[in-house]
Amino acid sequence: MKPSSEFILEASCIHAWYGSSHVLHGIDLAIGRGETIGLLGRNGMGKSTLIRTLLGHVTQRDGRIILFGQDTSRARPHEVARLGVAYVPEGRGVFPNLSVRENLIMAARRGRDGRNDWSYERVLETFPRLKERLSNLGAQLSGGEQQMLSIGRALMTHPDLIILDEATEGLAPLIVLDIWNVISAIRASGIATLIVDRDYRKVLAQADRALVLQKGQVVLQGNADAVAASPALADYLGV
Amino acid sequence: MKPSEISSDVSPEVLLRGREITRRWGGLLALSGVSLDLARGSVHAVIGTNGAGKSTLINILSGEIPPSSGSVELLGQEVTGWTQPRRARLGLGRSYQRNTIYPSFSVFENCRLAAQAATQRPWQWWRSAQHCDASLSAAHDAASRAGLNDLLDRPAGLLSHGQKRQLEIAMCLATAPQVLLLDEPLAGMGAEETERMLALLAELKPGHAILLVEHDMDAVFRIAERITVMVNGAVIASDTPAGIRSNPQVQAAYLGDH
Amino acid sequence: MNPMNHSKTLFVLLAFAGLALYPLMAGNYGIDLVTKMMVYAIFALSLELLVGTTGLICFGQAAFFGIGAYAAVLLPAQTDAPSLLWLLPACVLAAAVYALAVGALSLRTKGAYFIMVTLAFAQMAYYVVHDTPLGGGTDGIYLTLKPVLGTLIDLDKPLVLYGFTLLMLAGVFGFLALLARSRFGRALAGIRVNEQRMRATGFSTYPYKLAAFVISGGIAGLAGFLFAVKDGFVNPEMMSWHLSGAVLIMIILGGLGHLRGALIGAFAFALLQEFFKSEAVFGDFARHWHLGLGLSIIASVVLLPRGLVGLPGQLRARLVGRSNLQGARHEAV
Amino acid sequence: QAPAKLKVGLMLPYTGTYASLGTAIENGFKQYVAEQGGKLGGREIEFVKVDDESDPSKATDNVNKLIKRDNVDVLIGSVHSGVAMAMAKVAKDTGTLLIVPNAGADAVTGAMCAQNIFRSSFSNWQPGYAMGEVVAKKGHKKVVTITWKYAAGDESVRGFKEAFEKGGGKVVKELSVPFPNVEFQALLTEIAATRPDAVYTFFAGGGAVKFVKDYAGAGLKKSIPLYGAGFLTDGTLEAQGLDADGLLTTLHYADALGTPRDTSFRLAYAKAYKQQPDVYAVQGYDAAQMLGVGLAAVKGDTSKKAEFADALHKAKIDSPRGPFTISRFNNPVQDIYLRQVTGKENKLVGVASKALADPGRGCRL
Amino acid sequence: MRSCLLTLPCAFSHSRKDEAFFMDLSIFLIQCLNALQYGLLLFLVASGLTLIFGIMGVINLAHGSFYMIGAYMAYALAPVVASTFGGGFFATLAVGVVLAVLLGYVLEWAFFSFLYEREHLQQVLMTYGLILVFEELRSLLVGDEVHGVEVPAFLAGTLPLGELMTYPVYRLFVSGVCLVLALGMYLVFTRTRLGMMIRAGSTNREMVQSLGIDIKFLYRVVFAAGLGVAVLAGMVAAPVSSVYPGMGDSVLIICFVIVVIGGIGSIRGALLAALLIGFVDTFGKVFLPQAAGVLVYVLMALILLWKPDGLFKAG
Ligand SMILES: Nc1ncnc2c1ncn2[C@@H]1O[C@H](COP(=O)(O)OP(=O)(O)OP(=O)(O)O)[C@@H](O)[C@H]1O
Ligand SMILES: Nc1ncnc2c1ncn2[C@@H]1O[C@H](COP(=O)(O)OP(=O)(O)OP(=O)(O)O)[C@@H](O)[C@H]1O
Ligand SMILES: [Mg+2]
Ligand SMILES: [Mg+2]
Repeated sequence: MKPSSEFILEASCIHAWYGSSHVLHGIDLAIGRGETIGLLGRNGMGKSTLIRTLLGHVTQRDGRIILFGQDTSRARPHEVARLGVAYVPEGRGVFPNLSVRENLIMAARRGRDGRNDWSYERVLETFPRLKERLSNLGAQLSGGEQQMLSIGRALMTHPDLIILDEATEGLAPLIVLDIWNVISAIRASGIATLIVDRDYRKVLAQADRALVLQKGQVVLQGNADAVAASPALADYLGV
Repeated sequence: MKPSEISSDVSPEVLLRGREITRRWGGLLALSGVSLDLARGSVHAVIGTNGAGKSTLINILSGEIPPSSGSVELLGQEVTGWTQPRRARLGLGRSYQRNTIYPSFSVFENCRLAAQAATQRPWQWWRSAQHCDASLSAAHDAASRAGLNDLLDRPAGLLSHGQKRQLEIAMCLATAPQVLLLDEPLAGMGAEETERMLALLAELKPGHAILLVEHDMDAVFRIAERITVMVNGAVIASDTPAGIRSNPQVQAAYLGDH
Repeated sequence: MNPMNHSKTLFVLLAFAGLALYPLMAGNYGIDLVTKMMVYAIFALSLELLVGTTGLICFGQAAFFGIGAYAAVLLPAQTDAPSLLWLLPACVLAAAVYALAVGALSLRTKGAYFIMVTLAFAQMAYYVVHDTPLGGGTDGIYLTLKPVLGTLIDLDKPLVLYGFTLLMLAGVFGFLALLARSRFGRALAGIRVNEQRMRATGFSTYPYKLAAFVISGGIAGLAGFLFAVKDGFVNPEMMSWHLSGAVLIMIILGGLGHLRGALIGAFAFALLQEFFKSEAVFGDFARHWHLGLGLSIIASVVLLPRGLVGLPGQLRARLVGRSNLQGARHEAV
Repeated sequence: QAPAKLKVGLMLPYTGTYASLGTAIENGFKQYVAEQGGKLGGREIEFVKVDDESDPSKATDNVNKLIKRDNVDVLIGSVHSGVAMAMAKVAKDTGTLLIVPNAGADAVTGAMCAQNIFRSSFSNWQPGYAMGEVVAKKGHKKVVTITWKYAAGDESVRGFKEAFEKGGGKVVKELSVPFPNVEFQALLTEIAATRPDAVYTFFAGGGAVKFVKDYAGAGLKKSIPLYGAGFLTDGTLEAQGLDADGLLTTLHYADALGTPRDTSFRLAYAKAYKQQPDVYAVQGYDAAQMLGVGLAAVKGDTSKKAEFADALHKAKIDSPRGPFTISRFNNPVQDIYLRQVTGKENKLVGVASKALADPGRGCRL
Repeated sequence: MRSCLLTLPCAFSHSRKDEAFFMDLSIFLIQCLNALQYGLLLFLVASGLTLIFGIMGVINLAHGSFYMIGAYMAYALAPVVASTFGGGFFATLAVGVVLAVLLGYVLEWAFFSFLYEREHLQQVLMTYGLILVFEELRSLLVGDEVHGVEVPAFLAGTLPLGELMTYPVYRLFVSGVCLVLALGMYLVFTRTRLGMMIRAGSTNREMVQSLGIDIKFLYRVVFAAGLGVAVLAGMVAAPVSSVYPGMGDSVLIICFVIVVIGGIGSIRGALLAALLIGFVDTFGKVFLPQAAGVLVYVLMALILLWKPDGLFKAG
């Protein structure tokens, strides 16, 4: 293990509950600077819950979360986000009553180190489809367009860690390709990523390390290659 | 007629037919003159770039929104002016790209209510809905086909995203439609569920006409008999999977290196 | 059946048994008061069918109530005591017919727009009786002869009226309870939760909603009829939005989505008013009873997220430990 | 042993628009009772109060509360006409003695009249009729009326029209504003366009304040004289400020009548309640007087209704407003004063109509 | 007047009627001015609700009470401000608005912050409770009398209008305030990122937070601003409307009507709706006095049946 100072996020012994149901059972997770982590598991195993817990959205939680050296175990979601975490949620989270342009610029900000490379123009270049729909409301977009918007919006906050929960859902193969390229580019620029995606092969190919969740517990983890090679993987993913 | 004969028929029975469907959103031409036939016993995939108009097409075929022009024919009847519920009762089922479930009901009740559409009897106000065996068994059947057997009592709103996607399909099946319009049924599903869903589609294929909108090309090429490719509201190709795979135009516009 | 359901049924049975026995120990005024509360309970039940079950927030329910009441006064000839046999159905029908017209139009809109359109139609009815001599204008008119049925049932007698109202309340409650379990009721619930999906699976939702609207209007008309008979006096204020609002408050206070909620809400609202208005308790400060009522309503919102019906569940959760509110908010059917 | 206490049920508005009126009536009533040493007709008085909220749809319940729960012997109320109508109905049915200390609905002592229903205030018709005579005498020919579209306004205008047209004038336009709307600008313009000789109006409370201010603001006060039923300037003068100065209104009371009776009443009231009495206080006071007269005649036995009524019909009530009698329809036969606003007071100008009696239309007594 | 309005050209063909026609025309123009001014006043009164209900999505029945609080502040604060700050109309307004914003901040914190996650109708119950409490506190603190509020001296004049009438300058001032407010609100909500965040918050609070925005604080501030605007409206309108018990109740419904007809969340829509109601009400009273009370509701029903999402869909 690398010394802890190199981790931008360290979470240990994370538990989470929805009401009385105990969903996460003591998960440890660490993300290094510029590292890409894959999070795998079947439907309903707790991937999104883990993410939402790290972000502070699940209030019934337990465990310790250190983000960029600060203890965010009990922090509120906006405080976590302000530290430099961007989130592309499953189901997109586009604001239906805001236009595409407004969705993009409403929360845009410079990175903590003053980065401003994901400008409005660059996002529109990356997703030309959005450019044609600038004045449409979020609710009027097609599913894929919403997904692009959600990713673009996240990029415009210039995070140090970006969390993508099923970010390629509903995107055309060519665009998916673009997204993976963007992820590579992000990684190259030193931004860490946490990826959940149904295309586990792609995830394992992109990620440095990977975790596999089963019923709220980490059942397999390690370098992406090792995980990919593990015979148990197929079992855990049900393939 | 035996099922095997249906699939080998040279001119299969067309269950749903869309003719020259056009739809405008303000200045945007979301669909321009799209025609397609859905035959019993086949899976017809519609693929295309984001915003090509696939969901809009499903919305028009199912009666959710009216077309700007064009016509729809269902089971041999002209249904362009029909409402969505009326089309559904005739045998058309659809799923949504964005989850459209009853979050506060249990998973089972979600399915049961969908199944109830076939036997509505609203005037029988004194009989409990739970006493309608037809809808109960249809609901059980649909839920287990979609792999939700362990979650029947869970409020649907508390499901994970993938589980909701499964429920979405289950509700579509529960109405026992002859024509299925599935809008990205595999999106959000894990590898295991994807396999299950493909098996389910294969199982449903005989006797049903299925329109499949999907971005998962592996799945599409595995299961579809015919593929229509749309770009910016227009059909650029409609062919067998092999033909589509080798179509350079499609590769450039949509598939990339797939 | 799970024990929860048993305790619900038990509660309702006990409540009705209590109401049936109540006259044995109450005086004239008590009977009057509880008759009024039962009328409000019927009225609240009618709105619960729309708001709690179908998800249609109607802000014009007082119009149907008022039409039922005005019909009870205007329809009979003033010379003979009218027969209950035709007057009651006629009043219900009058309200239902107006509900049909209002519903047919206003169901084209949704959400807050629906709220306001129903308000608009109620205000139209209000101004018809307020500004025209039809119903005696702002001064209102009297019901001189109370309806009878044979010689046995004479609604002029408070005790008979009490019994009759109780019967009607039980009938409405039973009817709505059956309705809620039926396929019709389930379809209404489905419409509340997700109308789009209902349509996609093959329910023509408009006729369903319209039917619910008409039934609700009719029941409100029944409540109005009973109110007019009880008071022997009707006034345009019976159709004002204040009353529509008050009945909405009752069912929210009681807890939406449960018939018991409407019942409890109507009684609780009236009892709270009685309590804070009581000079015996508050002395001269009783004239500021709005303050007490307002504060207790606020307290109920803060403490009872699911209304008064949710109280036992909350207490149970408190006893069991970790509160399960999040899960409990969803009705698992 | 002393006879049982007499229970008086006060059903008045204690919340909402008319709350201050309710309080004044109660104060007036209690003042008279206190002056009599807490006894009327030999019986000690006990009060029970109910807030009627000025809501007619709750009125029957509220009356029943007093009659059935508290077993009151006498009902006093209320301000709002619709509420009073509901009270009258119950009083008529149950035979409980009712004295209305404000509500002017003509029907209370008209179509709805009964042996046991009295009024200590006025009928809407009375001030209107009196003003009709005044305006006609002033030589105005063309008058526009404006009021809220509700029964009280209509009745007041009807009274005015009756007298004014009898006196040779003509009501050329009857304008009305939906109750309780207070946007008058459109109708003020309409008045300016019609150019009548004068305007007659019936508004009360917040509406009266706003109407008087708007009338002045629109500049009409300078060119077209405004006359009104007295409530236009009663309890509202402080709020109306200078805009009310000079207005002529008719009512059965004025601020400084200067009679010894009135002066002593006002002094006592101001001392007891730390505020100046108004017409509502007088009406409450007189309701108590009427009750006292009747009770004295029946020796405290409220069941003797005929004797009670008889005594009142014969009596002369020594009111601060000046003495008045009770018509056979149980409404006061009283002088209606013409008052003029000067320096935030309704100063007496003269008697507009002497011993004016409501015709009691529709009453079968 | 009626006949000539309906057949305007007739006036030109009969030259001897010219004088009457111009008289009618001037009256007609004055009525238009009345309608315009009333419409603007209505918008002013509804503006706080446009924020709290239209944009934040809180069903706020207590809006009338906030307005009432404003009017009573205009009445009760003026002498206090006069003695401490040396008075002045604008000083009173400023003090009132500051107090209102503080009150709004506290109210949101105490009574609303936990309601967003609940069923929407709970807000109805909460705000209903608040109406009762505010009305009763008013009665306890200030009493039940009707009061007038003086127009500040420098706005007290009148302008001549037509031959008989004059027009109070203060009414024009009120209209001016309304226009400034409408423009300001419009710009803030459509042109600034703050406005975008607030609108976004009404549909998806979790996502707004995920973007690093403290939605709780933001909504507390907007609620406070909404209350500030409502109170400002009450204070500005007080000299025109006077101050009386139950005044909040009387404006509540019309405010909802305005916000809803205009299209919930649209400031342009609310302004248009208010003007429309101003015209319908003004001319309704003149031409259709029998039905004047119901006209607004007929108008609302017609508009919503024609456009089920109001005149301007939010956006
Ligand atoms: N709001 C909630 N309340 C209660 N239970 C929930 C809630 N959300 C999710 N769950 C349950 O928690 C478990 C984990 O859900 P989670 O969304 O984390 O799964 P996931 O791994 O992201 O699945 P998917 O791949 O389908 O998105 C599931 O069994 C789900 O049913
Ligand atoms: N209500 C609407 N108003 C305006 N434009 C709309 C509306 N609904 C859809 N559109 C536009 O119509 C186009 C087609 O949308 P549609 O949802 O059919 O695309 P799609 O092919 O399903 O795309 P995806 O694969 O991304 O789901 C899109 O560009 C979308 O923005
Ligand atoms: Mg997930
Ligand atoms: Mg789509």
